[in-house]
Amino acid sequence: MTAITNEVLAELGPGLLADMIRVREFEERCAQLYGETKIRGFLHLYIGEEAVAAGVLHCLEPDDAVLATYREHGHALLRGLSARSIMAEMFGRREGCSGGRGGSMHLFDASLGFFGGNAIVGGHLPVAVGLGLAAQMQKQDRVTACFFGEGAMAEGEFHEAMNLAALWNAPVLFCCENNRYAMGTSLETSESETNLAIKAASYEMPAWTVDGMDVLAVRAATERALTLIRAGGGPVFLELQTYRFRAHSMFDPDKYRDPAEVEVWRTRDPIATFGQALIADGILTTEEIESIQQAAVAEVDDAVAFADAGTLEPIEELARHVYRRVDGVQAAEVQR
Amino acid sequence: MTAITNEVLAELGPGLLADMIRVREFEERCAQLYGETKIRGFLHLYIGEEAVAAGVLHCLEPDDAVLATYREHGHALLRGLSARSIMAEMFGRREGCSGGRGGSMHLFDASLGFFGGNAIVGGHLPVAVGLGLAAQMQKQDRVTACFFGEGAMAEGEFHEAMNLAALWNAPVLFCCENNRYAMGTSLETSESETNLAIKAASYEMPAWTVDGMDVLAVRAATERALTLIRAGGGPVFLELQTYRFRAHSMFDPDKYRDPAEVEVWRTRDPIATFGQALIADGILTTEEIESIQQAAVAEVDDAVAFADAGTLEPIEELARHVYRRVDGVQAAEVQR
Amino acid sequence: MTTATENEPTDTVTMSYVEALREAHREALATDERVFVMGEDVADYGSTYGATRGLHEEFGSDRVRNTPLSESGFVGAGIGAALGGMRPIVEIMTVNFSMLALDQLVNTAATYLHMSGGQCNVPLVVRMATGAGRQLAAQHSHSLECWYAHVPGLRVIMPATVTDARHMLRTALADPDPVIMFEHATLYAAKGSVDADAVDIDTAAVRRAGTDLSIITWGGCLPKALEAADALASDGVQTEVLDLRSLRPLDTPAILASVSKTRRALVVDEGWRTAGLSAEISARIHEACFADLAAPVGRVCTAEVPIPYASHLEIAALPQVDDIIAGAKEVLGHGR
Amino acid sequence: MTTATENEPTDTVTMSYVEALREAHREALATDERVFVMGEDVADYGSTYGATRGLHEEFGSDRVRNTPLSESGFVGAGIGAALGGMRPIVEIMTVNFSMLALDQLVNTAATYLHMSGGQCNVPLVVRMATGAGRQLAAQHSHSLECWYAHVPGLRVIMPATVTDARHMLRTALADPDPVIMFEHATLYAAKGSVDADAVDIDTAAVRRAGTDLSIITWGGCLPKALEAADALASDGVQTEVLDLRSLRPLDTPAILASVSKTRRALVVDEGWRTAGLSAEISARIHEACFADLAAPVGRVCTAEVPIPYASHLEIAALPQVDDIIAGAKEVLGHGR
Ligand SMILES: Cc1ncc(C[n+]2csc(CCOP(=O)(O)OP(=O)(O)O)c2C)c(N)n1
Ligand SMILES: Cc1ncc(C[n+]2csc(CCOP(=O)(O)OP(=O)(O)O)c2C)c(N)n1
Ligand SMILES: [Mg+2]
Ligand SMILES: [Mg+2]
Repeated sequence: MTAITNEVLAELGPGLLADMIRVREFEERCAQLYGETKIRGFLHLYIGEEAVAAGVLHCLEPDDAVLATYREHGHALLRGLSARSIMAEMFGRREGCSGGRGGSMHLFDASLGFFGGNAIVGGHLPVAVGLGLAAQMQKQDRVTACFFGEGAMAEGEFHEAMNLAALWNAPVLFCCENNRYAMGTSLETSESETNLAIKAASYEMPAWTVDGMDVLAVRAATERALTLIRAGGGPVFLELQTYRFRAHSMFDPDKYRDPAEVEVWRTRDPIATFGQALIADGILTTEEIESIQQAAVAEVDDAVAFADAGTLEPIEELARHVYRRVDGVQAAEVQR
Repeated sequence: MTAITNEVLAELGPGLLADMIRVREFEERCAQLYGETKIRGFLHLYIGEEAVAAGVLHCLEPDDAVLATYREHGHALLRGLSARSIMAEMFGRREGCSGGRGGSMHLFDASLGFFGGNAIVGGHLPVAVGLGLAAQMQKQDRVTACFFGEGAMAEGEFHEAMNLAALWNAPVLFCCENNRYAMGTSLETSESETNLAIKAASYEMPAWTVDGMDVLAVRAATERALTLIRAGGGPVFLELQTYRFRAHSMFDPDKYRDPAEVEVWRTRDPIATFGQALIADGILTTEEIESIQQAAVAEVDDAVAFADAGTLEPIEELARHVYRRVDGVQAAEVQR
Repeated sequence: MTTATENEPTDTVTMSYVEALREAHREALATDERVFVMGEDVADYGSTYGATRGLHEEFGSDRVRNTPLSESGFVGAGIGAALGGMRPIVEIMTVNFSMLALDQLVNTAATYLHMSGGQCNVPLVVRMATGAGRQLAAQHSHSLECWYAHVPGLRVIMPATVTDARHMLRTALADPDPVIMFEHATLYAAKGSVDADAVDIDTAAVRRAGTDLSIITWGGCLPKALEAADALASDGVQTEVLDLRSLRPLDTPAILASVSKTRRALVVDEGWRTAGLSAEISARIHEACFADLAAPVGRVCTAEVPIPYASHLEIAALPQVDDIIAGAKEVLGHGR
Repeated sequence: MTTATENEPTDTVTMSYVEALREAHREALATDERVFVMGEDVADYGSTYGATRGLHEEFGSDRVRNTPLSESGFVGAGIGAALGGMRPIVEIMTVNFSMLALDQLVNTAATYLHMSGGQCNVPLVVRMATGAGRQLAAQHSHSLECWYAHVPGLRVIMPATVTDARHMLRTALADPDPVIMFEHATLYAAKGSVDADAVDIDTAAVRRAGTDLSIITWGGCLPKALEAADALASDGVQTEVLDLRSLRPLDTPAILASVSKTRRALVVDEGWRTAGLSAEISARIHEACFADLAAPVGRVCTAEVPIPYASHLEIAALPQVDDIIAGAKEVLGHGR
């Protein structure tokens, strides 16, 4: 665990732990609901990687912007989207955060600066640079945090985005969730340089490697990065070393990893280890953690009930949300 | 000038100088012919950069493959395409090296392993990796030399190609012709890391910086790189620092460079400096250089006459060379 | 699913579409050492849809080669390998990601032969899944076959039956030019009997003979069209169903032969309507059969919206059996 | 070139197409501080075709911003900047390079509003040069407007007159959705008078009224169509020439209004024929006017070959005035 005073830990620890537990509970339920065919399409679970989203998002300000991949339930939830609206989205309900149009891979809440949910690997990195550029040109203090997997780093769009961000000194925090696999492809077969921070540094961008299983380490690194960015230091790259305990998606038979490797990583479960540390430090009791857990379960129960009771958008509205201009016209017509 | 024994210099020097002079003469004439509207389309001159093509191509074996950009007259000529076939190509003649279909930007000679002439910046880098891969899989000793400008390094395709080549240990020599500008965009506005060898090394690829105005330095670096590659060491990246004395293309008013900067680089003209060195070392006389020059002029005169006398492909043949399969059928029909 | 209407083959074996593809790959790898397969997770993972499962074990990781996430890079490498004498089969996971490689396919693969005046053909096969219907939302549900069918220099094929899945790859590999093969994602699990004899993939196939109406379709819409034809038959309408199989070149003679018999045509296309393949087929029929047509050619296409996640909206957006029946009735309702 | 047939504007000034574009940019930059321009060499170089010349000096390098060669990166950055409250005008040098950015335009810009359930619109304007005719050969002569016109979520416009070049940008910037604006490379130098009043870019414009035949065209083919119409007039044929101006959405009412008057239509399209815009327009006319048409809709398109360099072959490949006249005569020759 990263060095931190017990006082600070007492203040931050329970919230961080609760956040990770909320994500875990939410997703365990998603897996179950997928089995029940309540959730459809692709479903990518973040289980095992919760410390990354918890640690980074904890540090952001309300005005900041966030972009993530298809593996973004955790980021959405911790950015402040309600479990209800996320679950309803995955149920295809109009009460969902994207009105049922997006599903698991496309969670959005513009009012919270949560710009999705992108399912093209690497596709949102240039967009993040643009959001950063806008903030810079508008002289706003907003930072854009952009999450992506290590697999995305082989894509040309990663390269172009990193170069642009560095050239323009854009206030972007690049958060590489290095879980060592892109579907079944290991980092070693994906990158000639497996030290990702070195790779990122070749864009003349501050870059460092962080233990992504340690929520406090993630938090500390993010704080440091944000200080640099907000001071006008330009973009920062964090390699967050983590692991997904589950398969890539519900379609993945997960045969490319040695089960022993998975087991080793499981011993570093960010929730279990952090919970134990908080107990050891006398900050939380087993009972308190148990009740955090129960609150999370209740939150998910409520979300499922909400989603189940949700409504379907009428088929007549199919053509909406293709053009804002046209939607506007339609809305105006409705008003008349 | 790079350290080299006088003996070796006496053997190599005149040929290298003659090669550079041939390219220069050829292109000076191209500029003139463009003014006379004999050559049309885009025309990109290599004037000032001749030491790069001369130094690298001098070291290649007949079996090696070469890929270049739209600024490739010099590479084509020094790879062994005749001045006639190149000039005829630019005149749009069927006797041209690409039958008049390609023009200045698309010179080809498959029999010499000269795979073009590509006009999409960065587009041929992945192709070079594939040629390298083929040689590797076929257990052939062939190296693929791929020329491109420093501007191409910002493109995603550069990134993807470098990573693939390094991962696969492909026998490719990446020759970056760093002439400091991509059209009007200077290296500083194009790359966050302006040390291009450092950038390339971040792919775990041997990379070094070479004085591209010194033909012997280019030659020596290429020799070293080829030895590494042929020994199975995988790809190598050379940053060849050079300068174009002319505008980007015939359409470019060339207003973005300080004339003083151009003047400084002109003092390093690779032909003038190397010629002077050969004279100083007693290897060539002024008269001998003069006669090399005259031979080059004669070669170009002959090429222009050839191109002028060339024929036009009949319009009825427009649809050829879209599908080899269909061309084959047509050819078979003709035979009957 | 019916694979042929007349002359039921004598030598058949039943398998799934994806098994048929796998057999085709195995045969290609076993019989031609120039053949290799590359793409994201084609090796130990066996490809997303299973088309290469088991082949990595059989043929090794050189010939069944994983690539990093870099679509432009590895498609370009496929082009280079083809130029270098190999016969690469490149799998792009889905058409949705092929936009990242479009420059290589259109500006390089499709132009090489022409630009080089007939010297450099590119015997490359690119396979990809296409289509919607599995609630994968806007970024994962494209049908962009029409874009590829627009491009001279490319050949585009699409097996809709298990027999075609088994045999088309062989014909594609025999082609000296680039071939794009589309596989509709909803077909992989379809079972059918395989005719052991090779099929000719140049021509369209009549999947059901009829006299009153021609339904022209391909790929994932074929089963729906056949189902609609069955339903129409119970209303006494004898529908001919033509499976195009080749999308470039289009088998115009087969289309016109069918329509001159039935005098009424309906095109069923999962792509968006505007400037899609349905438009081209409609235009060609009108141009050639104007005087004889009893009704304007009808079109059933996907609604012009990004595909929504919610199941009921996705179903509403895509061509369904009922839409085909309604479209057919409209064409039949016209009197002339 | 005629810019309007009826009601010659009272308040006119003569300038070139590229000057008109420049004025439009200047106005946009001066009146809306959210507007900025970015692209390759748009700053001191003033853009390849001169559309931004002088604006860098006037508005600075923040608002007239050079980008490295990274089409996907800076188009994506444009999307992000648009989401962040700016009104970016992104210049892609030519349509030929836009393939590198297609993923951003189609998978991101066109889907954002929909995937987010109507939350995130992308007010982005992307401009690019298109078309052939200058002997730039296969990789630099594409006309891919039809691809963009195929995509729901995008709006596609194309000014063919100096007045439209002057005003369309303003309307594009007022649009809350992504707009692609094509400029035919052969039009930049065209001179014409500018109507000082804003024009409505939603609708097609009748550039010449007539009763016997409707020629439907846009962009670079408009001058040729008008010339053909003049020639036809001397044969006593009164040709109506419709300039589409908006390629998505198509102004179907205007097309049908013209054709129901003339009963004969010819589409002139510089794109390749198969599955291009000409096919869509033909299909729509047949669908709507089937009973009234005197002849099948004709099409004059570019030959389905990569564009060759040699002048005589390029001319033969592209639609020329004579081809239009011949096409018109064929449509007129039909009796019904
Ligand atoms: C451009 C593109 N190519 C391929 C895919 C298919 N795909 C989806 S996720 C994925 C793996 C991505 O791995 P990584 O970036 O490491 O993220 P992780 O899933 O591990 O979080 C692949 C190949 C895609 N969505 N987009
Ligand atoms: C993908 C792409 N984008 C833009 C262009 C237009 N263009 C042609 S050459 C060039 C500059 C390239 O500079 P560099 O790579 O340094 O090569 P140099 O011309 O200096 O030899 C540009 C922008 C292009 N051909 N391809
Ligand atoms: Mg990963
Ligand atoms: Mg350069």
